[in-house]
Amino acid sequence: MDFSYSPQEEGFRTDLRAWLADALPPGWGETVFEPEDEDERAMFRLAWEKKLHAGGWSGINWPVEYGGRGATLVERAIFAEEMARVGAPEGLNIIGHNLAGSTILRHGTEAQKQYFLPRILSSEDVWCQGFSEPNAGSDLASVRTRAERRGDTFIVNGQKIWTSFAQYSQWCFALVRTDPDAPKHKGLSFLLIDMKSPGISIRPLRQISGECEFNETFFDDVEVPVDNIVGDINDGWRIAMTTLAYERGPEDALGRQIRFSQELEKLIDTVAATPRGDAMLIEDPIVRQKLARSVTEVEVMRLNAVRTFSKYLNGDDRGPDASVIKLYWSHAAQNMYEAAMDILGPTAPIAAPDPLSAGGGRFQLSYLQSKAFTIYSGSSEIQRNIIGERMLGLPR
Amino acid sequence: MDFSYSPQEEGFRTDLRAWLADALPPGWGETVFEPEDEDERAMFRLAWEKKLHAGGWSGINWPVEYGGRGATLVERAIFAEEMARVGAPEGLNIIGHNLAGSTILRHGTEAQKQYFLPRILSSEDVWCQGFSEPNAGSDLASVRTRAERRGDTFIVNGQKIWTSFAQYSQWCFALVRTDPDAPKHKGLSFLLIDMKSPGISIRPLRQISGECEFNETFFDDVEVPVDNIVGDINDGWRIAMTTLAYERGPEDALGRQIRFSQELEKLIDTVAATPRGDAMLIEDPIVRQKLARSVTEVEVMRLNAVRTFSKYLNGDDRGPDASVIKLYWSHAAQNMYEAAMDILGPTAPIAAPDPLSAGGGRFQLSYLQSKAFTIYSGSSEIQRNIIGERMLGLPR
Amino acid sequence: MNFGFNEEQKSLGDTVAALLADFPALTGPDPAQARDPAVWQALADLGLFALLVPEAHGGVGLTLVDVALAIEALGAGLAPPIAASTMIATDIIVREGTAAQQASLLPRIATGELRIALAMLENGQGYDPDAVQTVMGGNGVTGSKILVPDADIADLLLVLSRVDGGVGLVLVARDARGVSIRHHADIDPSSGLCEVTLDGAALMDDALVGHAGSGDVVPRLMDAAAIVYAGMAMGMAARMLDAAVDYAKTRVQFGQPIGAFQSIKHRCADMAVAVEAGRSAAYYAFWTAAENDPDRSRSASMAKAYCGEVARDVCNETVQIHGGMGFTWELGLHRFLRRAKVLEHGFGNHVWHYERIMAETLAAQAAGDKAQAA
Amino acid sequence: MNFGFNEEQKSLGDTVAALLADFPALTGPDPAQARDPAVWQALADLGLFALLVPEAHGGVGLTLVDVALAIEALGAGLAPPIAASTMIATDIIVREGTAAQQASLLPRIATGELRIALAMLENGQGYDPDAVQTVMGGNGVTGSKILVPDADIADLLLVLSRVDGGVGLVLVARDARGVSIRHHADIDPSSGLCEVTLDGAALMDDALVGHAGSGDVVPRLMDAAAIVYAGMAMGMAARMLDAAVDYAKTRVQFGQPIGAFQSIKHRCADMAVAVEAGRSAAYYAFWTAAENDPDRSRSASMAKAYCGEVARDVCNETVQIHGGMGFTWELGLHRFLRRAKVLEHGFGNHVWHYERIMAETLAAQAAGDKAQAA
Repeated sequence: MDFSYSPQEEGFRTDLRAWLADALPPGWGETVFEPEDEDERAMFRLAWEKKLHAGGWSGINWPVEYGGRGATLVERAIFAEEMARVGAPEGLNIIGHNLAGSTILRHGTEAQKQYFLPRILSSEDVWCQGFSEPNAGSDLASVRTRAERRGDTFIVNGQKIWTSFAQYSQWCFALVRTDPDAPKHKGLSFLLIDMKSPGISIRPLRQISGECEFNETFFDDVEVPVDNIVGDINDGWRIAMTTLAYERGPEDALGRQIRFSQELEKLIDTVAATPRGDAMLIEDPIVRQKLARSVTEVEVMRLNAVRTFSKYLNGDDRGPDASVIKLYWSHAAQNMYEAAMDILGPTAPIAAPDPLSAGGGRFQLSYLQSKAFTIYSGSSEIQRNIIGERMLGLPR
Repeated sequence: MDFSYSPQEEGFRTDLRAWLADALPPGWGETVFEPEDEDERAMFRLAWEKKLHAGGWSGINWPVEYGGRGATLVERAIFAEEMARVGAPEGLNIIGHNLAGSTILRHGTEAQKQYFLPRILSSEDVWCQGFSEPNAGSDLASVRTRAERRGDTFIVNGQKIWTSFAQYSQWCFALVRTDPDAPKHKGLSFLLIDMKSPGISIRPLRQISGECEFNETFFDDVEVPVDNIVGDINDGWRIAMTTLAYERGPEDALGRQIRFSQELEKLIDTVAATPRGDAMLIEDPIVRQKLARSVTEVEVMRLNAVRTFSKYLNGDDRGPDASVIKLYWSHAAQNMYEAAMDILGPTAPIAAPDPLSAGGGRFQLSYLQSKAFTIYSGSSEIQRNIIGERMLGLPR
Repeated sequence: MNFGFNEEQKSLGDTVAALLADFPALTGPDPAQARDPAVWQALADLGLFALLVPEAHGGVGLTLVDVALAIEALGAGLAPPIAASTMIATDIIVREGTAAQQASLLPRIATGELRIALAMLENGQGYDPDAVQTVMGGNGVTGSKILVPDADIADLLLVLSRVDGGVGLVLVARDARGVSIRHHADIDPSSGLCEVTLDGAALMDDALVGHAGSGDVVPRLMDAAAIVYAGMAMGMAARMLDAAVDYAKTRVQFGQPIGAFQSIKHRCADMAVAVEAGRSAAYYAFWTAAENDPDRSRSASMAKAYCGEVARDVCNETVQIHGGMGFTWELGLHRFLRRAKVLEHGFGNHVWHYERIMAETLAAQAAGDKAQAA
Repeated sequence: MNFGFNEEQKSLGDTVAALLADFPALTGPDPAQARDPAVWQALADLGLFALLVPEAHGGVGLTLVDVALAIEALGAGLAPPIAASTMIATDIIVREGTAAQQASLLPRIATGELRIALAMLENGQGYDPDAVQTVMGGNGVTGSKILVPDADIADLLLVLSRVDGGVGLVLVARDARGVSIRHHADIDPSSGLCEVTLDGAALMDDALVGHAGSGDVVPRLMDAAAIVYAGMAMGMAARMLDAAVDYAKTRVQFGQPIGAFQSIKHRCADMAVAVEAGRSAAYYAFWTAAENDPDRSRSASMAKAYCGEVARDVCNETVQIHGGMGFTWELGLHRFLRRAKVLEHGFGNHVWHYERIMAETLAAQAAGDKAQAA
């Protein structure tokens, strides 16, 4: 066991820091921020992602032959750490990188890898995810979107929901029913769908924070070439499970952890600067207990992710451990924002841009957003089923 | 809504106080206590119960014709309050009074009422409860103890578990299988069994606190007259549900609440008298939060019971509200003892009779005992099923 | 002793609930669209604001316990906070106002003519009313109040202020000289939370509420407000529980209603227990306030602390049980999350009230020991 | 960077677990029957006490991270506390002892000849080592220590004491003049908790542990002990989780194993997550202690606070999942409840450590801000 970094790993970090110092706009995070407008922000993030790619910082641990850097999982973790350290913008094509790319890399044909992977890394293709449907949420295997084969083409009809960033996407990977007569897990296929195809329409779906990150996406006689299937026909459930393991896995968790850790640091700074009567709020022993509990939980998020990275490095398969990671971080983060609201009382309700809002009013929005953590990417109930059945071997 | 007492109710209280002042041994609760030895304590409690009966304080709200006092439910609540106020000994025949008596009163024949009820009130007959079996715990309806009818007699064979106080009991009410071919809830009967019958043997069962309150009870060709059935043959499940509603109901909860409330008061006194460095432990804001939470929860226990009493007074039937009461008090009491151990740290592990134990070392034993609260009288899981299905109407 | 509501009390709750249901925007998805001034008039026409006013002043002469279910309904229906604020202020004026104040204000309150907002909190202070910095002096009231619900639509402000070295309540007309009002940006735009700046704000005639020498006016306000907020929190929690149970009965996944799964069923059961427990705490507190029972402050704090936690937990769980639908804007569950945060932090959060419970408990225990020793 | 254990480290854990399993009374129902002196000798024969001793002194020269899984096994097997105490003392003597102490003590520790008990807490004080009242003076050590595990079977006592105006650690032979020992009545008789009264207790030669001028000896002891206790807590928690899962697979009610019911399945899943999370915290802390990393104290406190809570919760849930069997004496789950309480309150409970985490975090954040400003 060793938590220290090798000279090569430290070198990677140094190079990245140097590059970032040049690449970020002057005053970034202090006087210069992301655009407020949702669309402008999306374009800003896309531009940043393309800049990373141009600098050679896209696909850190992907093979060089598909446009990646060929580095290690540890270097990927360092990358996430450094990006967060400087508060770098998020990417727009996270689903492309983490899910579409990882799935194609594992299960795609050579032709698919050659075509799609470089275009993901360059963010020429932004991706969205077509899994959930109105009646297939936790029960994902009950998707009804049909794909009927006609010659060299699938004809896709149906409706997907929670398709994040669909409005900016060139491609969508979707779980569709190709055999309506088979048992529900057995009749599914995993298709790659060009979002420019005729018959696709998108309706934005507002979430409780007021933002429109999600969409409903409708497919009306959409034609998809049969070459755009990943894996065999009717073997889509197995492919989708790979996607989900990446969605819930340590790469995703580590990136989030660093942002939560920054938010927590900001919270502590805010509390330290908040007067409460004759003293400062940070001196309140009850407040300190709550903060320390979150400090611990956020650190444990990181350690969980790093331990799981180590298992993969040491050759273990990706399995239900991704559910352990996701169940942990989602609840710990909710606890943190709930604690933030508790601690900031009585002014907890005051939000940005009110001059009296604590910490620039970021915590109210994050608090509301955090309610989705335990629902998306598989609800906590589903994660507990997976852990109970697949990790602990309890009966169905 | 009115929480104040009528003059008649206040009169009842005054009479009871006067009687108690005479009846309790001088120095009770200060220099005079219950015997330490389990058997001696049982006999002490029995004697106390008989004294209460002789004084006319047994069966407060039972009809006068069966030896009761014919008072109201509110007076019964006052009785519980006053008994607890002076820290009166518990009775030995609680199961007789609360469960056997209440069930016979509701479902028994006139002959059963006339025979059994006065003997319960006088504690001539102490009762135990033969419901659970090794393989019928939460799933009570799967009891296997058989009762075969031969003429005017049932022949009972099987094993019961958790039969509290069986060693002191003259009678046992038992749920037994009279039709092995019927669906499991439909083949049960409710029998009253004389514990002197040949073929009954008892084995004490030690619990985690080290005490032996419980037993296993074995029935080997035990003969029970058919007259000793309550309700019809194969209608025992319905009868048993009445028993359980009383076991979990407000009478039981109120008696417990008053003891928890006394323990909590003792805890607060102990904390107030405990130095912690240069200050007193009671000045610690974190300790105060925990104590106040328990103060609130213990008060809510009382209010829940009184609200439910009021529903019954106003004519509502006993239903799943008993499960609400039981689920609440059992967890609140566990929380209180867990908080006590937390608060008393670092000396929390020191128990009676160590001179350094806090509050006379009572909290460690109570802490261990409290683990059973959420298991006996129907586990929390069972109570949640009942509330979910019978109160909220959720599907099975 | 009877811990049940009578038919009149129940019917009052049902009537308020039915009235609010006629204004669907109140609980609609957009909090900015939820402030319909017609609601106030409808409640006034119903006679809600006359209930606590004594008959001698043109009211019905009821007590807080009589309106407990009506207040639950205000919570459940996400009614404009000014309704609750006015009722709390009515209680204070009835209990503590001078004869002149009662004569001049109560008849106008009864008809719905006067909306009264409660201006308590200040920036940089905690919840403790004794920490207030706003001062009433010869030239009016000076200070800055934050998080005043519906201040912008109020007629009067009841302002917590230092008065003659103590702390008291002062009446200020919203349109008086020296009063300026600014909307907060906040988590619940439907609560109309405002910052109120008082710069030598002109006092009403006979502005100081509280009989000379009565030290109970501020504690009574804190208690009445805590109890009313606890009642509203329970109304919200009960409504969210119903929503969760209804959804669990109808939403099918894995071939059955999700309410058949223990993970959902047991959580609903725990919520039901919490709602019953919270109601026990709240109803008892309503009764102690109506009777001015010695246990009033302790029970008010128990209700506020406990019910705030229950409402928070139930709102969170209800979102979770609704899955993806739970965090859509359109379904509007977020309206309850938002409002619950406002109620939770109004008039003391659970930490402040638990501390107060402890102080009250220790005082009672000491008094009991003393009585026993005597 | 690699956060996995190597084969040697894993095998050490397995070996200790297998050895302890040969002594079924250790985890049997009766805590009074669980103190078998043969266990110490068996662990010594295995070489456990040589592991942390440097090779120069006859040991193996491993660090705390190497023995992390062995310590988990000590926890899971309810080993006599003197084993862990001696290993903690070994760490301190190796890190902070004088050359003379190392030369005289370490070889005898390595062979299992010396059992060392840790005498820290005092009545009326909290967990804070700086609050200690026991004093080392010219005529020996005077004070009273409580809750010293296995003091009665120790050869040496490592005593927290005021020394020259500061706080330090002093070695006292158990059979020295002025030492008297009394068994506590306590929740876990298998822990051998004792009150140790020091009445001018005679010091060993060279009794003061800690290089002159090193201020780290007491913090290091607190950290090492916190980490070892956290490790043992995780061993217990993992064993209880296994017991719960095994029972859930085999106990049938309502026609199926109870583990098929979500109420049981999901609780097992939550426990599994807690155990993994606790292990993450504990293993990292073992590493920081082995490396004497700047994050040592913070991570030790995180481990102790968090793992103590996990062990408590998992023990409670495991009793609940076992239903009626769970609270029988014979099944012996109470042994884990009892021991967990001793571990939870040894060397600081979660409240004390959370406070320490906050102090460390604020100090680190201030240092970071300073570094960034420079």
